[in-house]
Amino acid sequence: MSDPRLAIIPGRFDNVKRIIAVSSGKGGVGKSMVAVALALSLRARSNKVGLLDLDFTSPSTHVILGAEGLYPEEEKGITPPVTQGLSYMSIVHYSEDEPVPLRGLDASNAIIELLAITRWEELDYLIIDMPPGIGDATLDMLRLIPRIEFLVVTTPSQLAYESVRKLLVLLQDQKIPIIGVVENMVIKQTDHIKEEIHKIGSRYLGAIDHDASVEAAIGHPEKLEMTRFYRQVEEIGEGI
Amino acid sequence: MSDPRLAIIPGRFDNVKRIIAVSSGKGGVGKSMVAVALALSLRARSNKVGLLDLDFTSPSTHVILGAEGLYPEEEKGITPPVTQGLSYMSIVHYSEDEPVPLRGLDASNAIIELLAITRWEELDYLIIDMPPGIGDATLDMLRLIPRIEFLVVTTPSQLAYESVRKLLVLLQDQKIPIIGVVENMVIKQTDHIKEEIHKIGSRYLGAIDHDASVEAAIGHPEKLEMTRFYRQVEEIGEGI
Amino acid sequence: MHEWALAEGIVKTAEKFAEDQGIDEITEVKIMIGELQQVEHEIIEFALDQLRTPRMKSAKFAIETVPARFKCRKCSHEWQLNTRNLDKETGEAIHFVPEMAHVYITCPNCGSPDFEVTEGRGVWLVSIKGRKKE
Amino acid sequence: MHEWALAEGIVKTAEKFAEDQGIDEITEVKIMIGELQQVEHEIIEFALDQLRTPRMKSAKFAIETVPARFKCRKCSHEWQLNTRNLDKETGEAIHFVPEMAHVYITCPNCGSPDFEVTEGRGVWLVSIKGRKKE
Ligand SMILES: Nc1ncnc2c1ncn2[C@@H]1O[C@H](COP(=O)(O)OP(=O)(O)O)[C@@H](O)[C@H]1O
Ligand SMILES: Nc1ncnc2c1ncn2[C@@H]1O[C@H](COP(=O)(O)OP(=O)(O)O)[C@@H](O)[C@H]1O
Ligand SMILES: [Mg+2]
Ligand SMILES: [Mg+2]
Ligand SMILES: [Mg+2]
Ligand SMILES: [Mg+2]
Ligand code: NI
Ligand code: NI
Ligand SMILES: [Zn+2]
Ligand SMILES: [Zn+2]
Repeated sequence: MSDPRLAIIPGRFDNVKRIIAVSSGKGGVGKSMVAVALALSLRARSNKVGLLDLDFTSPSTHVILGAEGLYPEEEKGITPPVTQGLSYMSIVHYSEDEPVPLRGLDASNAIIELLAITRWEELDYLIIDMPPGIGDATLDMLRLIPRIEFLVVTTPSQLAYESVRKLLVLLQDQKIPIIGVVENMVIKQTDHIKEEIHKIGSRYLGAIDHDASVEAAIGHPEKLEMTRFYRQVEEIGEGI
Repeated sequence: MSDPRLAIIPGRFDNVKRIIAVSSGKGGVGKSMVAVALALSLRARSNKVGLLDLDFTSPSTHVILGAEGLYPEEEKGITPPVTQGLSYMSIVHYSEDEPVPLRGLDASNAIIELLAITRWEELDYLIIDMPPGIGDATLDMLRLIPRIEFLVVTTPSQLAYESVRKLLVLLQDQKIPIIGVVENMVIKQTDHIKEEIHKIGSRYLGAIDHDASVEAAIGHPEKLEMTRFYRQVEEIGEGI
Repeated sequence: MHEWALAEGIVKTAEKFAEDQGIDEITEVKIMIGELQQVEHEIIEFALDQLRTPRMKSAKFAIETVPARFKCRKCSHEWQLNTRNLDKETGEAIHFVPEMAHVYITCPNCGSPDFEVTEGRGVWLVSIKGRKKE
Repeated sequence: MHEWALAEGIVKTAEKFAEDQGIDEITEVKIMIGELQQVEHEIIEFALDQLRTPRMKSAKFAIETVPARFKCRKCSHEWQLNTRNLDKETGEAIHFVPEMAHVYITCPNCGSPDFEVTEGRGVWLVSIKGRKKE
């Protein structure tokens, strides 16, 4: 018996120029916020952008985008609905606001299903919002998406960086392209994380300040675009 | 074929009075910090306390405790090493500081193995630091540990609460005891989260302020015990 | 009709297998459809027919539907599900992503969402038959 | 000797099975030990012997070691591992928690840590034989 989905997944990205996983060993560092702001800001500069939320047991991007009631169209596969100019895929299209208790085995199967049936239109960027840790979603990206690149998010905290370091080591060992590391929620600028990143031979993409105005912008992309947070992500986006 | 480990797991907790999973739908809300401070403060009031880190792909408690080079003893199973007066089990005893790329299936298997072979001494409390989301570790606790209780951590952010709400709904549906919800990293006190928690019929255990002094205390439990954060966790611990 | 996408997977996998094995003409492709996903025979058959490669121009597609069976990881209860009884929205979600079963279905014995789909999930290529030209 | 803990699981599971099936005397307990975990026959046998319940006082413990086999999820390469070649620390970690293999071992073909242990993991109760008193 052979799983016929695996054969078609690589071809599903033939129209996509760059595939960027926004990832971190750690939860709560701002992956989802960065992924959404990055997708919106790339879109604002006339790129065609897709956004794929792979954090199945704790999806966030629909909340940040204020996107509700979206449903993919069915046509030789499924076509992601468009919101804020982004081709947008998330498990919440199907789970609505119910809890999604999935073991990794099932999450992996669901990821494979979504990757196999989703037909992305021509895209300059597909931004993938990843779950934290080094589990099924990360390992599936490494084995299934040949051209994947990682944009890694940390905070200044030692606790975050310790998990991020492990992710970076794994990606380096596996020879996966790492665009670089973003330091998010910086309150007092220091060079500590930058130096650590350079020490292990990775690229430091820049710092994003802790921005208290971000919370009120959740669910309101037009407000998000007015924040310092957004402008800083935009700037980082220009350098990738 | 039958997995002989499952038969012995319940008995491994015969000596443990209360088993408390510190959990959240969301990452980065302070589960690990709360779990460690809770364990230390219960210990300080003459309780016998164990701490079990089940966040295998992103373990943090050993960093917070500054615990290095611990190794369990082998004696009709394994005996957790003691640090800071806590009986302490973590996968880092075996993985050291290497990345731990585990699919859920393997993480679950490793959890079952650890639960089956670990002999906890007599304990008043076993505090379990959980990974984020609703995946293998959470589902394994629900099926394997009959007396488990959940202490759920959120932040004031809408993004955190949305994931926490889903976890609470799941636990309520499954009739699992929920001690209550802690609101961590509060910068400006409001009643918003408290009201949401009450609305779904759960208990609000209290707010913990955002405390900038916490970062410098990571790795130094004696410093952690001097922080406001610790005192606030201690107070919450008195009410559980 | 997202069945088209799944059919593409089958045709591509069968084609690759035939190529690797040096099979010049595929005579039969055996396919298993899990009932959980509620994929119709006719729809998948239509898609397969449209997607035939030259190598499989006279191949028979033998499609078998396998009932959906579940086993609870918590209480070990086993059960079967008549997917016709699902409400429309739930059925649709599971049609696209079978794992959504864990969102909408619980063990009828203990109420747990922690069950295994032991049979009847997804679309699988079971086997292919063919001949080599001499 | 953490093997004791695993032996407890075997004895408890066998005992429960016998009780459920109304078996009064267990004559044989068949056990499979995965080589990955490097559990010694003698040690587990000693523990089992110490832990015998009255019902299994004359039971034979038939222990079979199964070689550790792996299959890479990335490149599909399959291989076998001689656990004797692991360094001491790595061997110890895997002895206690076999999944630590993913920390220390990678696919010899493509270097991925994303592999399945297809055989030879853990300790399993394969079957028991026994008699009922009339
Ligand atoms: N630069 C920032 N300033 C202030 N708050 C932030 C910033 N980045 C993220 N946040 C907040 O931090 C929390 C975690 O962000 P999120 O994107 O959900 O992280 P992750 O996806 O890594 O779990 C959210 O409440 C979010 O609003
Ligand atoms: N009350 C608090 N005040 C300030 N920082 C905190 C507080 N609680 C947690 N943190 C910090 O927030 C980050 C996430 O905490 P952590 O315990 O690792 O969360 P989780 O275990 O939920 O992922 C860490 O950098 C930690 O130091
Ligand atoms: Mg996120
Ligand atoms: Mg943690
Ligand atoms: Mg509904
Ligand atoms: Mg070592
Ligand atoms: Ni369809
Ligand atoms: Ni041992
Ligand atoms: Zn059940
Ligand atoms: Zn390989």
